[in-house]
Amino acid sequence: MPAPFYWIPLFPLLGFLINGLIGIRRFPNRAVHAVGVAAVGLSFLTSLWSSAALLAAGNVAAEKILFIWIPANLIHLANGASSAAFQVDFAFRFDALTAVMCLVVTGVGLLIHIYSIGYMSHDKSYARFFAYLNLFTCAMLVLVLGANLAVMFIGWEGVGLCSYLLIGFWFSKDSAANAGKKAFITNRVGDFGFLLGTGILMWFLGTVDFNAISSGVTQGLLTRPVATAAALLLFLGATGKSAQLPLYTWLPDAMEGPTPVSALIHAATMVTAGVYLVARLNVLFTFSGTALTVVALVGGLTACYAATMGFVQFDIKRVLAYSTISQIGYMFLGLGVGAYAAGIFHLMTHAFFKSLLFLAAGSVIHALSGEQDMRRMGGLRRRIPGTYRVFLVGAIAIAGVPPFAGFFSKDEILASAFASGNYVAWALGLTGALMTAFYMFRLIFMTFFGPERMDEKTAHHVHESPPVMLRPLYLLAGLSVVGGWVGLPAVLLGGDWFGRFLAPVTGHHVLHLSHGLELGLMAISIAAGAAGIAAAYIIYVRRGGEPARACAARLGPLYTLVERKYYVDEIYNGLIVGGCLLLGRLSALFDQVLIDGVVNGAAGLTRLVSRGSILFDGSVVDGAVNGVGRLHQFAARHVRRLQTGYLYSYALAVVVGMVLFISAVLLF
Amino acid sequence: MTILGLPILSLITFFPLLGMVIIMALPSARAGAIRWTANVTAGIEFLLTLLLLGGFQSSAAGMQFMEQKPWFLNIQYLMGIDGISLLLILLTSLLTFIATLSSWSAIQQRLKEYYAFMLLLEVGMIGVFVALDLILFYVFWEVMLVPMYFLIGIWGGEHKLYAAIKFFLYTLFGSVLMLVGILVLYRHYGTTNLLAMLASGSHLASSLQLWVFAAFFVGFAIKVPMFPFHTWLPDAHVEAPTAGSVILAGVLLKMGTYGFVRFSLPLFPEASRTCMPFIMVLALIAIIYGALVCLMQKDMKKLIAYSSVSHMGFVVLGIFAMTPLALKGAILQMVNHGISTGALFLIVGIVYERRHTRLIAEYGGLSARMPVYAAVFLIMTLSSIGLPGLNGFIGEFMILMGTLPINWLWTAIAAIGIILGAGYMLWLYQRVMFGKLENPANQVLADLNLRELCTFLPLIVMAFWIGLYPKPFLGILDQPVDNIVRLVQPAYGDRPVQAIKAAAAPGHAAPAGHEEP
Amino acid sequence: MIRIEAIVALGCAVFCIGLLGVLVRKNLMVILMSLELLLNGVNILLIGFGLHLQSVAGQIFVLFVVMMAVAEAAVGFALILAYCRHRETYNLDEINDLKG
Amino acid sequence: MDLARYVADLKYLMPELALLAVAVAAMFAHLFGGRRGRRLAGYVALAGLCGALWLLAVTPTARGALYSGALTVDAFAQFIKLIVLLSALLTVLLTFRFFDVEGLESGEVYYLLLFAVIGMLFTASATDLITFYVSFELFAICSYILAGIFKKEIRSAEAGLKYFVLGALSSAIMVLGMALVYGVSGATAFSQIAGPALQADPRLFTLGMLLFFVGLLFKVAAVPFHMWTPDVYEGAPTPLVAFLSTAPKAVTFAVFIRLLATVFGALEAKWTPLLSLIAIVTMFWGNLAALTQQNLKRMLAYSSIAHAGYLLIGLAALSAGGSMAVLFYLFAYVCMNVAAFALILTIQKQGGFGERVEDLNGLARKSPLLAAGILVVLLALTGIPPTAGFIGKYYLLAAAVNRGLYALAVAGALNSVISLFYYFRIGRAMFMEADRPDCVLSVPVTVRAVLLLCVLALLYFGLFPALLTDCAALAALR
Repeated sequence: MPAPFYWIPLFPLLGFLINGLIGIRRFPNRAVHAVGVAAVGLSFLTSLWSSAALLAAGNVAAEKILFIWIPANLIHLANGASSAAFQVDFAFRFDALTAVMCLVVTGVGLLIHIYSIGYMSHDKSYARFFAYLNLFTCAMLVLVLGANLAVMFIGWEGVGLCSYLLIGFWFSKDSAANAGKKAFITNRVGDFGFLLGTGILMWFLGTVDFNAISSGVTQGLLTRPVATAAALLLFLGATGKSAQLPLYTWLPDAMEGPTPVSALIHAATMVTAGVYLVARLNVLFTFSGTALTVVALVGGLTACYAATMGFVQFDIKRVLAYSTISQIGYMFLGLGVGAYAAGIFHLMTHAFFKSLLFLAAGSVIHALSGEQDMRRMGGLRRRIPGTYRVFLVGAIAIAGVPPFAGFFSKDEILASAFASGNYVAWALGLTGALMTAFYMFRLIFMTFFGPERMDEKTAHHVHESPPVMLRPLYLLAGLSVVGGWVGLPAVLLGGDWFGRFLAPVTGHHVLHLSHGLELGLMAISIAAGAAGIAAAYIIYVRRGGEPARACAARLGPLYTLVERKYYVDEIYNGLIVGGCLLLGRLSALFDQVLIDGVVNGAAGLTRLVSRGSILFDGSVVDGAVNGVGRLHQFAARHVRRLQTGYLYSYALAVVVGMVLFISAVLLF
Repeated sequence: MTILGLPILSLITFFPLLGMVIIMALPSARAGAIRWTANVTAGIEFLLTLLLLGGFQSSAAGMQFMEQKPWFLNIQYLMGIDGISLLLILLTSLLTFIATLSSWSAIQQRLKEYYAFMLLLEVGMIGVFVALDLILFYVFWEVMLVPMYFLIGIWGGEHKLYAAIKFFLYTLFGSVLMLVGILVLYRHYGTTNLLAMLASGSHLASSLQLWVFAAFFVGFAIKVPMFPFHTWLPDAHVEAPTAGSVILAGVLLKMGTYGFVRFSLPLFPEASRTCMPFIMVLALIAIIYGALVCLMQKDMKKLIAYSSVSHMGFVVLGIFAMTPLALKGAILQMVNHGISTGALFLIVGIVYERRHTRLIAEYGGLSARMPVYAAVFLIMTLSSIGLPGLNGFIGEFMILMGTLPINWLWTAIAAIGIILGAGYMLWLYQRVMFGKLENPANQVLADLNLRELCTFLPLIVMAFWIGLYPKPFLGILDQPVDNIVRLVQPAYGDRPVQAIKAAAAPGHAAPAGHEEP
Repeated sequence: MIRIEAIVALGCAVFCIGLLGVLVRKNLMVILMSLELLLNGVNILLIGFGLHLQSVAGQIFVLFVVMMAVAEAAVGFALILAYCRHRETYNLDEINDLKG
Repeated sequence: MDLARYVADLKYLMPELALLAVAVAAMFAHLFGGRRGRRLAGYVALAGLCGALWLLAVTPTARGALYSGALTVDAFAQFIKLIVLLSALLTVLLTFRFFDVEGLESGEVYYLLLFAVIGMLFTASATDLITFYVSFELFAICSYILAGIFKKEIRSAEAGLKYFVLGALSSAIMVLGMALVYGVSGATAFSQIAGPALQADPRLFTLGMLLFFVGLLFKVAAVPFHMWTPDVYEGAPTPLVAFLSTAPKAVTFAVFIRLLATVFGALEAKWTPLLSLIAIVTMFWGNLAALTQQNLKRMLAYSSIAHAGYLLIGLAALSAGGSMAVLFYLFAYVCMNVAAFALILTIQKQGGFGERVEDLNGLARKSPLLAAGILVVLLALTGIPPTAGFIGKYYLLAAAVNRGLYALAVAGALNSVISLFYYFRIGRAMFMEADRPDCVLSVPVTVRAVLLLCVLALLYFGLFPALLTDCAALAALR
């Protein structure tokens, strides 16, 4: 029997409905989180089942058309000769890529749900939180299961909506509400690209189904420029969702949301949707080489660019946010050099250790009763050992130290970059690796080492998180260690099982590197990681952060530039938001003038003329809007003046009229 | 199809008159009786329109439930509906019912006249959608003006008189020009029977056709309203009572676009094609301009009013793309706009009834006080910004996809409108619902009561239904839209259908048979 | 036998004098007389044409015109008197309560 | 033997003759009726008019002209007579209460009215210059007196005076025109004029036509011969204005059509542009002038000028359709105008009647049904369906379009928008303004009856115009 993979998103949806409609009113917390966790748990099990079935079926994609969403319509294709019956099915497809994503989403999601039980226990809108969380899971699953761009777009926007709701979960905080709006609208800018890209594919291929697109491309129905255009537009959407240059600014603000949200949505799953999109359309991107290069460069640049900002942040969650941006940059780098499997591989490992880091950070914040500034932390090593250990594991994993998960994925990406001959990308990647290691351990050292810098009250309250929060962390820590072994490269006697698994979707990507060179590269990347860690250790433990302050002082403006996030937010606000508002004001003004201006102008005149009937004002004014009103008053006034009341003037009118039209008729 | 021996279209058109007469007969003192009569009438009317679904064959090519009687001279009392009219009729009766229900406590003075006008208005609106003779159409078109004028003028806000006459004048101005246009058609065809005109297959001479098209265009464009003619809209919407705004936005605006679809495209194909770029540009201006103006509004109703300008811009865009996809999308979008904007006006009405102000600044943080209200508001906001899974998306998606093959640049510009749309709506939502509940006046606001919730439920259901499973709605549009496209673009659909080999999923194998020439 | 042109000229002259009278004079009585002149000018024309065309119709017409002229004159006087009962004036300049 | 036939032909003139008798009877009733003389005369007149209507219904239409071409009793004439009698009947109904309130004792008004009606009936079927002139003058002179009937009311006297002087002037000009027409053709019967005239001297013939038009255009109050209208309508007694603003117009348009169809048919090229121009100017002038009026009677006076403009469209585009349109519109026009003036008789304040727009404030609260009725009338005046006013306007515009006179049609259409401005000031006053205690609503049964009749007619013929359309089409000339 084929696995009912189309049930996967169903459970969280039910969970949402139950909690959202009834739970909010009636349920006690226990019932609420029981429903919430059970929903995700069930879909996790279903995902496992489906994946098993997939493997059993020899890794052949299964498809399920639930119903026809938008029925067929004849459209003329761009080639000018033929037309197509454009139809959108509400269809799900389950293949290797989807399997990986489903497992990540439901697996990590499950752990984070459990974690939230403890973390949110004191919040009054407990049910709302779990409802949203379930809704998000559902949307994310639709996103990864959708068999065509349109269905995917449902999930795509759905996750955007949920992040909007969850970022603004504490909506009475203006900063939270604003962050939510910012996230949504920035994503909309991406969707603009997504829609147009979809449109172009529809226009040239007459379909938006992923399989059809791939085979259409392989059948050469697209020219290279068109493919590039479509790919880049879709990539614009991806940058929006995955917080890449230039649309990354919303992610740091998104940290206004509760920490589990940051872990699930803004680290593990949603932000990687862009990566998934590119991997899903790999045929298209590969076909247009340009697009692929752009992806690689944007990824590499973002990786380094975001890392620099990670250096100078003091808010623990913001550091993690920037590291997320930069890690996703990595994934795009991987995709960009054609190593799609590697990108997804990193996506997975990143999901493990980044959610781990966020949750651990959450546990730290929990311990410090809401404190997020690392300058008021320190020395927590002894106070919360459990959290410290898992945090350390996560840091090591992200820093790319073998045999932790991060190492394998990151290394595979770097190797592929080098192999692809795109050395710029490789260099960027390497620098990124170094910086990552540095700021992550900067974070570790500032938080867990050195003197305690928090005030008495907080210091007094510091306490380890409850087991319900810690256990998921241990699990994630375990995954962060072993998670990478599924992709053990051939050179390390692994044989890249993960890559083979994804091969039906992404095509198998073999490195054309001698083993020696590959090992060498590995060594280099390890060295980079180690260097970063060492530097962090020297600066922040040996010298207690002195050199950092010194160099900050020396670099002065440069430092502030980085610290102020390169003023990008300010620029966007000034140019785009400000611009729109300005335009809006102008248009509104125009409308005002169009209406009210005439009101006032005409009303003045009218008062002179008419006996000031409002209606007449109204009518004349309104007439004036379409240009006749002034004529009306003018005429009305003069007509009245002509009606003198003197008999002889009337008689004159008669005679003159007579003469006039006699002459008119007889002479002409 | 007849009910109690009465032909159904005439019945549904004139049934509200019955309620109106009863209300007139009731003494003004008996408010309860009047309210009940009005609501029951509107309710029954809605059920009657539902009966249409029973006998309707979506596969039939022509008009259905035809009624034809000589009226005077060779002008006929000719009624009939196809899928397009059917959808709009259902929308009309539903919204009228909801609007009537929503006025239960909102309207306190001169009930008798209020409900009488309300029902008279419904007669006019339904009539416009069923009439197939141009003069009959014109009669209903005008009949509907008068009650609306009084609804705004008597129960409206502080500038009601100005707004009312402005609405009346604008629309009359447009429609008299249309009348002259109708007469010219009459001279050419010797009949005002739309079907006969189309059957005759002949068209006006190009130059004349352009003029007559222009005459009709002005009439319809003012109603839509399209960019240069939109200035009556904010006044009318803002000043009208809630129910008035709902009807105005939900139904009256659709009459313009319906006119385009039903008359302009089929009767003046050549002129339509000629003017297409010009109209498209106007539509794009409306989309962007309306959205920008929204950003600056301090008054909720005004904001939503301008958002209508933007949304109707999309509809016009889709109509004049003249491709099946875009046309269907546009027609569906009319319904969507009716649902979401109608609901949004109700939403504003809810708080207006409690606080008697529509200024956004007066509110903030209402979510804390009125969670259910917040949820409804959120759903409708999302439906209006076209979130996939809700109705708005289907329409916008189909319009954009259908317009792209005509001109990708227009599509791109229109897509910007979607971004802006999200901007102003979410901002509105944030300013009203989020933040701290500071204003003491809002501390005591009551959440939706059952009646109010009931007014929203059908709309919410529709929003999700159309968003998730629009097939039934699009299904009944297939035939009529196909006919129209064939009339306006005879060459359309003569190209071979290309199917992508192998990979195409089962769903794609089936080509749309009816669209093959 | 008088030439038709002469008669027409005479008739028109009388008519024009009457017209001028109506236009320029401000005294109601004079205007009334001018109105009579108008009709008489027409009468002259009618008789002239009748003679010229050898048809009696013209003269019959004249009889009726004269009759009507009398009636008009009578009514006119009555109305003028009715007005003067209110205001002791024949001057048109003072007769404009109704205007605008 | 001619005499026998003359006597026999009298059967076609029964309505006229009957009215003559009734008029005399009314005169005696008023002379010898003592204090109740006026009412008595009124009842007589009322009965007489009803009888005349009945006689009209039973009178057959004559084939060919009677009395050696002096009169023609065809369907066209009958239709016009119907309109005239209707307007007179409604007017008489309006007078009773009015004169009670205003305190006019003498009842000569009724037989004057009847004589005017007789004149009009004859005018309607006149087909000879002389008969036309005589009957035309008959009702003209009567209407001068009617306008000035209020001897103790200076405004009425002034109205009568102005009407008289200008009317006499214009009719003198018209006679001049007739004289010229006679001069070039040597005939007085309409049917025999055109041929010889065109041979003799088309130019002089045209001149004659134009002078002829002056008189007619004066009576229908077309610009620039409309000056008298507002003053006379404001000054004259309201119910009589209802009469003066409808019946004379109807008759004059009838003659106009007859002349254009028979006598001046050959000069169409000359008068079509002229009349189109006058129509356009008249419509705009009337409507624009009405915009600023506060006095209802004055406003309606200007509106009636505008309506004359609409009707002139039908003349300019004269054809079977055109004259049918005019006939239909005339009927509707009588109903709506009489009703409009009846409205003025429903509001009383300190002894007199409320003549200003604001006197109607809050009427909808005082009497919703009355307000609803008036609303219908306003819609008809503006030309909005479902009223006879719309159908009539539709026919007029259709006639214009069918003759290719698009500009005329557009102008007509636009004018109904302009007219909305002031008509709906009345609607606004009734429905949207606060009540005015000093204005008492008192609707005597007669006025109520008139309003009811008019509103019903307007609605019925708006919804089911077929009947009236057929009649008008049957009666239409050319």
